[in-house]
Amino acid sequence: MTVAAEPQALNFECETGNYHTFCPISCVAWLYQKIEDSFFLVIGTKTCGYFLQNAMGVMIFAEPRYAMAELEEGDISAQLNDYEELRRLCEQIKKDRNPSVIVWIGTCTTEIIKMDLEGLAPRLEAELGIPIVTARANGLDYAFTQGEDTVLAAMAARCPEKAPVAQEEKDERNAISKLMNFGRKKEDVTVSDSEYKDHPPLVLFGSLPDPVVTNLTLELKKQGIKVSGWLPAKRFTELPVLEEGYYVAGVNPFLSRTATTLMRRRKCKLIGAPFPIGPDGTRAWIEKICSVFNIEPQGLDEREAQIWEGVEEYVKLIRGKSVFFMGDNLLEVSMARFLIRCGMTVQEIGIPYMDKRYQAAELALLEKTCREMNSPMPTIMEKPDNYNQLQRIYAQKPDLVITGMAHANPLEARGITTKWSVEFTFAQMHGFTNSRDILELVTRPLRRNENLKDLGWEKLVRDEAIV
Amino acid sequence: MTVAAEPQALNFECETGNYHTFCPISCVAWLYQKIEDSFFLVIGTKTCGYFLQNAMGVMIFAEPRYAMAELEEGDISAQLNDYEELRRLCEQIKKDRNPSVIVWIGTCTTEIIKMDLEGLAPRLEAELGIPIVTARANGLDYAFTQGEDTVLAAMAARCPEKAPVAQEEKDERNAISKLMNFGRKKEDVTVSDSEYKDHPPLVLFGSLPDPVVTNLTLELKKQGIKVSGWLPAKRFTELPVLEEGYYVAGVNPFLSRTATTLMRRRKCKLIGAPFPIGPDGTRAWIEKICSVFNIEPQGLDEREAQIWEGVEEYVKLIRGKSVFFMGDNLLEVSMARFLIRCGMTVQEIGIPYMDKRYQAAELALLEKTCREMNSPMPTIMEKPDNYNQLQRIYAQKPDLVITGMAHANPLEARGITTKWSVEFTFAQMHGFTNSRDILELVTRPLRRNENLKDLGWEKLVRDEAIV
Amino acid sequence: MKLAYWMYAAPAHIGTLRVATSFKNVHAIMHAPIGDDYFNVMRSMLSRERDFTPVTTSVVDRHVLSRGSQEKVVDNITRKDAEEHPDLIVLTPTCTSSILQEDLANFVQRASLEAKADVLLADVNHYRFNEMQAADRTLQQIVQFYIEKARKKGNLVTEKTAQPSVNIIGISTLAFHNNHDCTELKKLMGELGITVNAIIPEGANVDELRSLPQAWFNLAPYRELGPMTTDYLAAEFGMPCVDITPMGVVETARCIRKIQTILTAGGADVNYEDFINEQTIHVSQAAWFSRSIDCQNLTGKKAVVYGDATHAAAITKILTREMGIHVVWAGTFCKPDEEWFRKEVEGYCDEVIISDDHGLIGDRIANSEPSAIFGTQMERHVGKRLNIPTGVISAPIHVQNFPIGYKPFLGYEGTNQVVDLIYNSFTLGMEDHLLEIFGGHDTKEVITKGISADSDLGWNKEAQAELNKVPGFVRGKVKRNTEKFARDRGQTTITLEVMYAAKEAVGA
Amino acid sequence: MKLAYWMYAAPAHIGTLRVATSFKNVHAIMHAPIGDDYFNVMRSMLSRERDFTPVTTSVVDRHVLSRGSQEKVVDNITRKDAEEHPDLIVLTPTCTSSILQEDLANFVQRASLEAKADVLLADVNHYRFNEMQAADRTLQQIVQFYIEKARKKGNLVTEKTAQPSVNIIGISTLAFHNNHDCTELKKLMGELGITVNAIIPEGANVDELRSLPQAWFNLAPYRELGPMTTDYLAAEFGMPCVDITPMGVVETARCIRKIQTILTAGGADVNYEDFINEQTIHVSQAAWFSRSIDCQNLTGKKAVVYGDATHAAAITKILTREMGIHVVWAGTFCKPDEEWFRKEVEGYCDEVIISDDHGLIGDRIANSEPSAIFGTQMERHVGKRLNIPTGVISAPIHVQNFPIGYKPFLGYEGTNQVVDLIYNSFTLGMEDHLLEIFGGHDTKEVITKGISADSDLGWNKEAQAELNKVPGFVRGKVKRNTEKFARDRGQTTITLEVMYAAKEAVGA
Repeated sequence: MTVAAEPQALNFECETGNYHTFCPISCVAWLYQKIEDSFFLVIGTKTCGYFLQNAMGVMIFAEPRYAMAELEEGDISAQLNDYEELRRLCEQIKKDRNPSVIVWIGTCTTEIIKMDLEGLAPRLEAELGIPIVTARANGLDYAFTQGEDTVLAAMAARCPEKAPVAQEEKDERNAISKLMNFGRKKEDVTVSDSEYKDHPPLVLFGSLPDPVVTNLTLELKKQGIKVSGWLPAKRFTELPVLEEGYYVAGVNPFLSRTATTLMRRRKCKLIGAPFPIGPDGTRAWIEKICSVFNIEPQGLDEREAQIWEGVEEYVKLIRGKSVFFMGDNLLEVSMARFLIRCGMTVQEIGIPYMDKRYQAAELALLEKTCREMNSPMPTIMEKPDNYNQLQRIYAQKPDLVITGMAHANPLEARGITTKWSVEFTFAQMHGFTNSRDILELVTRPLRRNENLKDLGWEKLVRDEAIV
Repeated sequence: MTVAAEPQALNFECETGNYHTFCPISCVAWLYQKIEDSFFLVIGTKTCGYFLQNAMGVMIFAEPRYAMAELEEGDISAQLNDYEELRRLCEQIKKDRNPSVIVWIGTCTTEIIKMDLEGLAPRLEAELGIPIVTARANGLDYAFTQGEDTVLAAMAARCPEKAPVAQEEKDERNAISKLMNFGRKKEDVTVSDSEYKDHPPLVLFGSLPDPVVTNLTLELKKQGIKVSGWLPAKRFTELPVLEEGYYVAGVNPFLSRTATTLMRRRKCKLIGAPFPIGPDGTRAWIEKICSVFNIEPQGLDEREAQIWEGVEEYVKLIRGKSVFFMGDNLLEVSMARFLIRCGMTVQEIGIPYMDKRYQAAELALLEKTCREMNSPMPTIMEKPDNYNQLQRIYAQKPDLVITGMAHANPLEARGITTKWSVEFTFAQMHGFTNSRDILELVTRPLRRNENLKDLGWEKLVRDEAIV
Repeated sequence: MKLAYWMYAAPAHIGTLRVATSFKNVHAIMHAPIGDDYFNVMRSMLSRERDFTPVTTSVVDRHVLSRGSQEKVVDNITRKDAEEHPDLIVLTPTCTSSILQEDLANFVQRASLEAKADVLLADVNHYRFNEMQAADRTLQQIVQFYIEKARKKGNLVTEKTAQPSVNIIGISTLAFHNNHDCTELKKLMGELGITVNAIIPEGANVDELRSLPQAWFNLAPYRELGPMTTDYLAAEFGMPCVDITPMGVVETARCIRKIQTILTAGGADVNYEDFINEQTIHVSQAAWFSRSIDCQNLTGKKAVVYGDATHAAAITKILTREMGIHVVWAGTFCKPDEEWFRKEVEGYCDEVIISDDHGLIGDRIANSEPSAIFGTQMERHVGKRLNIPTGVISAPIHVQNFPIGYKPFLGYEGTNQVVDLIYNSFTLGMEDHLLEIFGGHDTKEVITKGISADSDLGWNKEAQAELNKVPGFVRGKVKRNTEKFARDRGQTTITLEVMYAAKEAVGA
Repeated sequence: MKLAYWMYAAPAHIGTLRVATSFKNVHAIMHAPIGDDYFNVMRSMLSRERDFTPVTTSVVDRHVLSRGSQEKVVDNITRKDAEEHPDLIVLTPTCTSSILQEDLANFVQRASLEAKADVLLADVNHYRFNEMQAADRTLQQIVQFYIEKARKKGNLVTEKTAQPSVNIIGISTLAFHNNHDCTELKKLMGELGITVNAIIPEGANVDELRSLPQAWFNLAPYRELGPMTTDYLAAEFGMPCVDITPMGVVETARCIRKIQTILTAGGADVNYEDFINEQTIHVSQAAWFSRSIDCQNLTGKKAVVYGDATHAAAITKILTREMGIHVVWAGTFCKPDEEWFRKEVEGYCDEVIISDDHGLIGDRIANSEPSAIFGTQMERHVGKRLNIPTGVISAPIHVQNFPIGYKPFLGYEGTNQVVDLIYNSFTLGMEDHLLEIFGGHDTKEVITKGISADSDLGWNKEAQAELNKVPGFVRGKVKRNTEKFARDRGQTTITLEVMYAAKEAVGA
């Protein structure tokens, strides 16, 4: 599909909200791995438990560091005492695993029966001697990746308020800088500190795999910017210090609630930047942070150009092709902006929830990118209606549909190339280095279907009246 | 089948020799495991190699300590120099594995092309600096288990002639007594030596799994008899000393050539005893050794009775039932004698080769057992003809046929219960303790078919004219 | 509350949706929050469905919570009615939304006035019923609805077909090997000269349901889905039901003989004995395998069996009766079927375990030290951890339970597939053991048990050395039996002599 | 001499005996020493034959060696003739006895005078032919013998059948999944409206051979057994031959189209395009699987393929063309078929390896670090050692290649079975990887490569720590690619910066 239309302004729409996405409790699957001394207890029904067991791709093989507190009829009908029940389960968890923190994940059911998790937690925390963090990752209010947002917002409240005074303690706390200086002598570390420019403390938020954390931390270090800590850290006991006036920047587009909490409750200053996804986004993210700290960014032009050069083999597979986001993980705007920069046309950006303030810089970059690439401005469809979207897909015939798992196979059977959005949630996609990984995923279905093209197996369903 | 006939004398017959059994090179499969510092090189054709690969039940998964020297057309037509070829292969083996000994296993082909292995070996041994033992385990002269006989006979020549003088060396050589005294202080060992009666040195021959070696050694120790060594030992470097006049006793019925070599070439005195298979055989074997050394055996009555008591649950499954040995591994006479003692009737003892001198004591015990059990004397059929045997089996309808692998499935399909003879070759069956294992194997098909009896699946082939 | 890591049975609404989406042209409306709609993902991803799953969520969100969902549910029903023209729309809540206690029956009634389709509220208690019970109930409910509707309209078909005919009841989507089982059952009925009148729910139109009574009998191979429907049809029309699962050679024959009895009673002149014999002895390879040498070596080996009631019972009987394998215990997570299950496996195993606690099942497996496990995907992973080979014989379903190649569990080809499963479980386990003995794999580690208390008894060095010579896969057993023997005799140190004595006395 | 641990092809006499014993009522006499007769054991144990294998050894022993075997061989032939009344007796030596260079042809002639059966000496050079070549030759020899005999007797049937008909040539005992392949081919021919005139050698009577010429064409699915016979029939009677192996959706369609061309030329009005389309898209699940999401994730994964010529070539094409999997190299041990093999796989793999040296194949697998292996039982064990999942696609045969359940490789059900094999190889491998990542198995060890030179480059601590975070199953690849990148740039120490640069540049 070749579209030569003039770019207009971004178009925001909202549909019925009848779309498929994963439950926000999904976030335990990556957060329990990220925070190595944690235990996640999802308080909900059999429906929640069966979801965790089936949808995560990996079954609960042994006993991971998360479990269900399965509500039974007695719990629902309030015949049982919530506190006593939770105490019994948490004592068991303490005995079996001895975690540094237990995170209670509230669900739709705890909302509906109005279980007072925030009220119960402090009492049990005091009785048990283990921090208990509560997060309402329910499907009534949130979609899929927003589960992480609820957890990080709750954890933000647990970050220490003051930097410890003693140097030793600081060393212990600041695990990242330790990693960076690993194996160096004390003198070196001091020298190394001088590599950094003088700037107010910066804390980044968003859960990323460790290699990506290291990578982004290093990118900022190249600009003389020191990352004081990450929320979340590898261990609950290493949560970053958050003093009033600290700067914070997010790495994920779905963390608006965490951002708000950091600003309102911890009085931090939010750096509103595009997200470090794709070479363009990563560059803009670094530039924005530099600009806040009045630092002149060094070598970003070359760095970005070099990355683009390295991924050209992939980019040429998608340049000029069209893509349709049905909406699933809230990474859609950043992904769309990056793919437009790659030369794709975006037909629609479905997205479960659009926080225009938190994503303001990203939306601005999207608009700018469309203009620069002479690409039509896509419609951003908040709370989409999957049925309506399918009609639009049949009509617009995109070269690629990025969609949740429920629709991928049926679309493929109808000759429409798809990629699961869920994979991007789990992939390492942030920063310059991982741009290749995004493109590896995006191009895979195209490469695959290119492979199969000659076999003439386009339509794998019987003729049907497409309604 | 109830037979009330008076026992007569044993009846020896001989047929056409058209029977199935494994090639004698099979022995490498257990000997390479037994002698841990050895490497076995089978010099033969693709036919030999494919046999080793397929018939042993386990494929050559990685690279075990045996291999084929596969003869190719150039070797057969004598265009290649045997010595050079063998040197090339053995150098490779030395380089890859560095064994303490390389055992050359001659095959039918080396016999036919008259490859002078015995002539080539000393020269290469000198050049390579590794002992090379040659054994003619060929199918022209031998059957299945006799392969071990050819190897042990060849190894007998390599046993040291004189006991080393220094105590240290002796300790090192006598691995068995070391095991027995493991962990004791020097004084204890001396004390322990005094547990033994004074008798001439005794060496046992026959390859048995280590636990069985320990077991039989202990049984003799109970009678005050010290086993000076075993042929083979766990390591080639620990071969037992054989001085003229030493006593030797075999544990396997197929070792007549080894026995002869020990008597004629090493001037040892052979103790001709029944073989230590079954409680009756084990007892007779110990008694015979005791009697040679003028030792009054202690507690054997109780010991045997106790074993019989322990296996009664099995014995009652076979008492009164009939068994037919088609002949395969030369363990047939000992097995038959034991099963008659258990109350079975033996209809025929097929056996590839019958050395009446070496097996004299066993045959005598068989006759005695038949008389005592009031069981008819079985025919011992040397070099049987399988076709004729099948006709006799159809006619006599034994409750159990012990047979090689080629006939087991077809017999089962015709409603005739079978047990593979090969399993006895690999099982731990010697001594008092292992009597249970023999019976576990013997009764398994009976127990299984008893299980299936009610299902009415007796005959699993279509009607055929049984000719 | 229950601390749960793993569930064997899905929640009730999954059962309802499995039945609803098995029918052709039936749409389900799920009254539930975002995220509860993962049934669509399961159906699309696990069973690789080419079509969109006909389930639409009427989303319960904060807004609905505060104001009620009536308009939304009714709107969604009428919208789908207009968009998809289904014959039937089934409305179901989930565990979550059922707590709201909204008057869904009333919504259904209101929507019915406007919709062309029939509209039905699945009548299931979401906290008392599990997946299987809900599926069974929903099928019965739909059948009853259409029988009654036809009766009212006067187009119910109750006259029997001229030739013997059958309704196959209980084949559904997202069930364990059901598609292949169904093919095999159709083939079997064809060979028996029996016309298949209907297969429900998979692939059936709801309009077919009014003709169910014309079949001579119902065949309900699974305990988990069908019995309520066949009971209903028996009560209403006196239709006989064959509820013998034709799994394994013996039970397949028993199932066919039961069919023969029914047909004979109905006036048909059939004798299936020759067919049974020919299939058993010559077409299926299972009876021959049982008698063959390969299987002889399985005699007396220990196995444990765990799964849904149907499969666990059938596999237990096959192992014990057809293969002479020793089933140490057989268990099921289908607690409501406890009585039936105990009766079925009585005499075929040492012990029966009824539990859906996967931790307990794992512990019991570790303690039993079987040579093979036949269980669910969960037990397969327990087996992996304990290094015990496992064959998967039952739901919970997993993408591996939707093989593309033909792998039925029922009927005569099913007997072959089951033999392969059993044989490969034992022999691939055996292969690993042989590798260990023969040292083929240099990286192979000895087997360590996950759960096994260390011993209070001392082993002297000789005995320890001897124990180490015992192959890994029986070492645990030898160790325990020897220690038990020693303990019974008040001995505190295990020597070589004690070891041999134990072996002689108890076969340790 | 050759130092050999493992052979892919059996000796020649095994090939001859496979063909002889595949026929009904043919007896083979093997002139060989005791112990060379293990063919009977293989047939009985591996393929669980219910009948006695009709092979009798005329034993070569010391006595025969010194005096010659003439009387014994002739006696054995005539004895079996009398005892078993076979139609044909085939005499073969083994590698061993062939050296004796006795005039076996003369013995056969003498025995023929007395025996009622035909007597034939298998004409094979036991040092130049392997199993496959010998089988191919023996089948051709027997066919030629009976064609010529019929011609002499005047009862050769050369007139074509009225309806299209086929001879299926090359189905034999102790071959890889042949029994199920044969069932599938018969089904396929039935669906195409083609009568099966004969299937040889398995289950055929030698008397049928004189009617071979009446078929419209020959179908020879395997390179390893059949081509000599079809060449002979083409030369004698101008019979066309379809030698396209119908394995995989694409090649099955190509095979059917070739058949269509032949039938059309013969005057039949057939058009199989609709059949092909229906099978491809709706009956077989393979084309759909190729397009499904499951398979999408296999795109670009690396595999190696090794086996006999037929299976290795077919699987290579399926992996590359139908699934988008990257075949790094494809190989075969069928050295005489090198030219054919290279042509078949050209463009479907990066490299071709023709070798029967299992050590070399193992090394090449270790160096290629594929995500999956498709090979023989030997490669399965290599895969076990290297922790790479393996699917077995080819002889040498093993008891596992005689599954009891239906598992053809050919035809449309074959396409399903092959998909399962491929998919399970990758995903079960993936499962282990996921377990490693998610830490489900506490006992799981990291993967170590058997063959992999240690690096000359230093990794500093940060880089080493970072490398350790990379999942085990790609760690080797990341390590090597990063080191190559560093070496190319003359760097001796690998730092985090070098790692990232390598990833950015080459995707390490």
